[in-house]
Amino acid sequence: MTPTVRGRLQQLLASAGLVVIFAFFAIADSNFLNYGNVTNILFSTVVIGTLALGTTAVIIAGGIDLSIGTGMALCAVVSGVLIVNSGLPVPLGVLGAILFGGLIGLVNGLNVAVLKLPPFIATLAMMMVAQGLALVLSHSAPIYFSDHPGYSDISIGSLIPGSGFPNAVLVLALVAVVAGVLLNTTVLGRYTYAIGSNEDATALSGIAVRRWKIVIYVIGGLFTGLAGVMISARLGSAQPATGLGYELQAIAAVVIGGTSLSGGKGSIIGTLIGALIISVLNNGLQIMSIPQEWQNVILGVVILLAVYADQARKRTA
Amino acid sequence: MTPTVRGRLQQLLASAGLVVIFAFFAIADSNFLNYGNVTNILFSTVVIGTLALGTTAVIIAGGIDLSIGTGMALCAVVSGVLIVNSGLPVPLGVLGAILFGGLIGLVNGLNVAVLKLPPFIATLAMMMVAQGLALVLSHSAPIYFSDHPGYSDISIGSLIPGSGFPNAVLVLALVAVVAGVLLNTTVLGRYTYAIGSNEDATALSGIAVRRWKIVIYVIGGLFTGLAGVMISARLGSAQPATGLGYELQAIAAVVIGGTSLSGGKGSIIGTLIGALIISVLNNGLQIMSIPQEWQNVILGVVILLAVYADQARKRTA
Amino acid sequence: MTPPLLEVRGVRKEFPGVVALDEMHLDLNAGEVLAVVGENGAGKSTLMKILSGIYQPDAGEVRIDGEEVRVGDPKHALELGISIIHQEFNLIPDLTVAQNVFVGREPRRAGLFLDHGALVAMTRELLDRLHLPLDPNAQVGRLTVAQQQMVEIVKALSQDARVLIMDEPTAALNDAEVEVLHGLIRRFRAGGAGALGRAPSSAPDGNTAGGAGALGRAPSSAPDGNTDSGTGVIYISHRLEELKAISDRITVIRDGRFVDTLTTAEASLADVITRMVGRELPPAGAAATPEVPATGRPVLSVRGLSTKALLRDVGFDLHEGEILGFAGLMGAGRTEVARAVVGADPTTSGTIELHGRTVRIPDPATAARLGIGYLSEDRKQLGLIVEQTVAENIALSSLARSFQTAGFVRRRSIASRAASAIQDLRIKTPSLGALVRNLSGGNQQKVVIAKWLVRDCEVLIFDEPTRGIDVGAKEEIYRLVRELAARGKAIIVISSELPEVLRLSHRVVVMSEGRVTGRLEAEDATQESIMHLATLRRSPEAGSP
Amino acid sequence: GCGSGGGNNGQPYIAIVSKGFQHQFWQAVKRGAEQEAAKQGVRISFEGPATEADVEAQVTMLTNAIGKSPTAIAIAALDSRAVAPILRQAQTNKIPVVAFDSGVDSDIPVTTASTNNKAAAAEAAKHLAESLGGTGKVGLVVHDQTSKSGTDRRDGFVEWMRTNAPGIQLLQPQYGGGDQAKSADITKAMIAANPDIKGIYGANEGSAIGVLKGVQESGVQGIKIVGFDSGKAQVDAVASGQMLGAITQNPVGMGEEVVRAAIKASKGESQPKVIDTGFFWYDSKNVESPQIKDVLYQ
Ligand SMILES: Nc1ncnc2c1ncn2[C@@H]1O[C@H](COP(=O)(O)OP(=O)(O)OP(=O)(O)O)[C@@H](O)[C@H]1O
Ligand SMILES: Nc1ncnc2c1ncn2[C@@H]1O[C@H](COP(=O)(O)OP(=O)(O)OP(=O)(O)O)[C@@H](O)[C@H]1O
Ligand SMILES: [Mg+2]
Ligand SMILES: [Mg+2]
Repeated sequence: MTPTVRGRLQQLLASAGLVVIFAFFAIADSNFLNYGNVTNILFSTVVIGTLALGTTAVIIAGGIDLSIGTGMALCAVVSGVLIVNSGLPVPLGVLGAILFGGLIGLVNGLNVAVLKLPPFIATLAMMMVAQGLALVLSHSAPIYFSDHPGYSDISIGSLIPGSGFPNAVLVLALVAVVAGVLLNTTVLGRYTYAIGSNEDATALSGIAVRRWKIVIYVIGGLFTGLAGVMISARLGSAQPATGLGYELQAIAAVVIGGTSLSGGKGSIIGTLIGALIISVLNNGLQIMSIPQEWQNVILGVVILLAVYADQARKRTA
Repeated sequence: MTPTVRGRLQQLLASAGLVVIFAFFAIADSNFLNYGNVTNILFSTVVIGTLALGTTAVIIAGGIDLSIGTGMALCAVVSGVLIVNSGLPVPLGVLGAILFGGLIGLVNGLNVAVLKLPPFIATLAMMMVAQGLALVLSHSAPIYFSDHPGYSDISIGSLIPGSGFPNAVLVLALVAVVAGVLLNTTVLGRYTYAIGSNEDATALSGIAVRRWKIVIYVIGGLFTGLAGVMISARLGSAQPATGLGYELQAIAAVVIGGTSLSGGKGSIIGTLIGALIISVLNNGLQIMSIPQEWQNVILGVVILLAVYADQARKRTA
Repeated sequence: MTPPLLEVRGVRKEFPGVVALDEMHLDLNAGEVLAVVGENGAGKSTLMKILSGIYQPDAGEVRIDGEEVRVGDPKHALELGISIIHQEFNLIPDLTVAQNVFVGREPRRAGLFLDHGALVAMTRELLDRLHLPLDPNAQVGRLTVAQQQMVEIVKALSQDARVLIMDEPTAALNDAEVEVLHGLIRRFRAGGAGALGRAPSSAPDGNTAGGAGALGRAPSSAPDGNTDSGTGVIYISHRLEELKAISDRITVIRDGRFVDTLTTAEASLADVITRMVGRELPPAGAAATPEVPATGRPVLSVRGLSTKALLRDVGFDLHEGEILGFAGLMGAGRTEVARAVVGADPTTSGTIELHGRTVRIPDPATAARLGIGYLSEDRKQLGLIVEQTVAENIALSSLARSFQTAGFVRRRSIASRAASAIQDLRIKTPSLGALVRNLSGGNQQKVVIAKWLVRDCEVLIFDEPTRGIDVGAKEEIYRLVRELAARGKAIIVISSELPEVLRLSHRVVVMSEGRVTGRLEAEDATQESIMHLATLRRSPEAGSP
Repeated sequence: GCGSGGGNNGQPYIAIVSKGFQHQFWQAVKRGAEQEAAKQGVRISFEGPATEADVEAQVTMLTNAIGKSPTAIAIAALDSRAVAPILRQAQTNKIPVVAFDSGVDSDIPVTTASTNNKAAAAEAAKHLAESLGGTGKVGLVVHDQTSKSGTDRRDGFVEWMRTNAPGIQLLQPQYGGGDQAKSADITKAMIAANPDIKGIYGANEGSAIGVLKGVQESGVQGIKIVGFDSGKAQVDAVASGQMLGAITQNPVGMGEEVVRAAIKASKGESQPKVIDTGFFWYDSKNVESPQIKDVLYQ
């Protein structure tokens, strides 16, 4: 199967779980299925979704990136420093934050591809460094974009007037398309799958594995930067202490979406579905006002079932 | 190289990093190198160390266990429920908590080995479930062992009178030996390496891979249970809300110790050293009263360097 | 009249899109070596996987001593006394030779604890008895393909089986090693694994428990009674000339169907081949190697190449349109030369000149960019991405060069190019989209070759290019290699099959212990002259230059 | 328009979004709210993010709460400006909002039932300084360096010391995330680095217990400990004199106030803009007294 075909297949499979969960809540609670709430679900998927999309390629290439959570916070702070403290125009500040994410990715890439450090360690270290730097740069205090209303509009504004449909969701859709195209139709995508599937063979086939790995981490980093912009735009402030734990949720979304942590297999659509499964569950359980301690239990069990169903079909498929 | 030999080698290599870091602090700050503080360091290593030791085999076998953190909290609560609420004698309660850990491991093992779920997902789900159950069982309130002074002695008591040397450290040493023996001298250990190195080939050699995987997760779970006892004994109470994040630190200790997340390679000594590197760094940086946001940055960088040095030597070795 | 040791009756096996086996018959008598031959993709390995419990047949039955058995899984196969050497290795890279040989049958103390001393002693004893130069404590992942093949053989022999299945055990071996193996097989056929030796009396008490257990009789394995009724060997190979030497009878299969069973003594190679391919083939070695064009200037010259591990001062010239053969015993360093030249392994010294210009080659990517391609001897680990499709594998090396516009992959041109490559090499695959994992061993090898043909390098290094490839296809590949040379490509052929080296090469470089011990022109190159140079040992005083 | 979330058979429904839910403090607030709700016959839901750093999670919870179209919303904002847009949404949906614990700088909340963390921390500083005679090294173990409660309780303490007790030498504040074990390790390192340390302040329950454990484990005598919040371990330590004393707010009372205010707001009754739920210093002398007893949670 070509990556695309595989992707389409996984899409159908994984989506089944999503559909079932969605249908359940729609029947169970009248407040679930309405324009407003569905918009909320999509909206609450944006940040994790962006991180997950960016890290999908990294995981398919057989790597992992634990620094995306705190890295996101750092990029948010950078955006704040550029726009609020240094008074850069919003577009430039946004660009700067995204590029800074790319820089984080570059460092990760060099540590993994050149210094040959285990991705887990390299990015774990970066996770700590980013967390610290976010606090240092922000002097451990949130940076507020209150004087730059345009900034919040990146997330909560709405290009479609009166629709109340937040731009953030459009952004997510856009980056999903970009990620999908990159992974399914470009040489980079092919190499990503090849490296994750058998790095030695790929290298002996005359592919500059080292260079491509770095590129993959850099791209992941750019997504981290974007996620930093999206979350700070949503909150109207750069929160230096948030982010820890986001990496786990993002990776979970990727894996729930059928991407294998051992590399070589995975798809963007799967990741989107994985991210949606998580946020639909969170939203639905809260809408039904399930006691919070039970929400965790149910979340765990349902994810287990969803992935199991997915796998069972794959095997029969 | 036999696993043992490899283990010894890694020990030497990894320990180099530890020695350097330790020496640095000893020179840098006069308050670092004294009986009291070194005891502190060892003592603060106990919980993460126990978790790391237990999860080393799981990782060598090519798996991963994200549920050890919240699982530990759940086992602590179980211990509280048994001893405080149900009035069981302390030894029985402790045993019960440890066995309950084994039960958690059993469920993980079944999900991974029988349902063939990705270890990451299976144990991520268990992480959530355990977190929720801990709160449910404890009614979201700590359970205090105040009326069972004997319980705290498991951790902070001292068998060596007057030495002020806490039992917890002895426990850690003991379980380290047990883990080392299991991994290096038993059939279980051999199969752990074999499964992690090439699961299919191991199965084709007529080894009941599925059964052994379950065993490995169960043993990991027993260690989780013990960790639950050790932390609740130290705190004199079972804290249902703690635990999240411990899994990452434990896994980090394992990987810093030279165990490969792709399975087949690793050692107990390495894990011990990895855990010590982390706690020496934490302690040393605080002793030198480095501002905390910088502590993270330094921690990250030093871990990176330590692992890099380790690898560089391995390559030349 | 006792029933055959092993019988296969009307076995059928279907895979999505392929009928691998249909109406398959086979019987193996006690005390005989039965050769099974057929073209790539004929169904040999599939049949063996059924016998060893990896696949379940869709129809038909298997009998042992006349009794029908259902081989449930590999463990069950071992219990029935069937042990197999798979075409694709099933070794555990992070374990040592000793640990691999006895995995699942470790000598134990108190049931749970490993007896490391005994394990090593037993393995060493075994290796000595088999005259195999392997270190029991060597990590298998670091061995060469040939050495790994040896480990597989030792492991299988040590399992004290009644039926020993060998799926192309000699594909990666050279004649000397093949000889050793044949010796082993004869002794095995004669008296079963027991004949390979009793438990080392020197061995610690710990393991004398399992007397032949020293040779790994699994606790669960067949009762002693079995060996009385003798043992048999099923031997799969594409090196037809060796069948004469080792086999008693030859079963030929084609397209998953039983064709015929011949008695080796009475059959000629021609008979076998005709039945295999279903048509006459031109007599082997017909087309002679064309002369090197007079213009032949050196394309690649290597000087003083040394590596930390093995190579010492290796040098050679490769000319335009030349086919340069590399011969040597296992571990001689041929693969390492190739790996060093393309930058896959670090070198300690040496210069590489391309068209007279000195070049630095830090990695295979650079090598490929400079027009040097290396086809690895280890197709599964280093040659293929088995989880990807035939088309993806064939295109991999050439994506950036031939199959992209502005970074976007041109699927159609890949499809057409791959399709034609599949035709040229007669690769047997259900479709372009089939996973390489599901191809037969020989067809996988063809995919590796196709990949490099598509890449169209100026210098091509083939390491064991015909490993596991059937006679017909071999001729095809020889033809291709000659064509490439005729088109001015410079080609290195590393092969453990001397006939192959002799037939293809204009000149032959012979290596031993990491040094070049001789360079022979085609006319001076003979089995004898090569073996002489290949076995030259370093004299004590002659240290490294 | 009330769906099923809006209260079955018209029973009023109040959605409470707090700063956390696992910590004892928030559990106590929850208890108070539930008691009052039972008394008044209203239905409530009580939710909060896992950590006080999780601003986005809280914003999402608040959004979902509005999605349930409750009769009123109560919010303890982690970052008041981050929730402002959603509060405006609540306003347009005609859902009255009350704030608690820390204020929301916006005029949307009808009232704010809160306590002054800074003043409370200053009170703790005052008592510690007095018992130390105004001299000596003092360390701080704080649960969080960015959240409002964390910074207020740190700054309130530090500022009071700076202005009123020049003789006290303050060490770098350290942050233990409210994790008892981590806070204990930090405390021990602090003591090892400063053998002459005289007093340590723990800025919430987890930190305070951590400090207590740390001091006990280090075996050093005579270090004065002041804490924050209550909980059995802390109350016992105060009663037995192991801790000099601690500040408690009135979480149970706060919970009750929140529900009362929310009901009033839903009926449109007028009420003061600020309801001070107050804080109390308790030590071995007054810990048994009734008015302290019923502001402590065990
Ligand atoms: N797991 C599988 N899935 C799909 N098709 C398979 C699978 N295994 C084998 N086949 C197909 O079955 C046919 C027989 O394969 P097999 O490996 O038995 O050939 P073989 O005789 O061993 O060839 P070779 O000499 O190249 O090893 C081939 O066409 C192959 O593509
Ligand atoms: N990929 C590798 N990793 C580690 N060691 C290797 C590797 N390849 C070769 N070696 C070592 O180099 C020595 C020479 O092996 P090499 O494969 O080059 O010999 P060869 O002449 O190609 O013979 P053959 O390939 O038939 O074994 C072997 O002893 C082996 O231990
Ligand atoms: Mg085959
Ligand atoms: Mg070779």
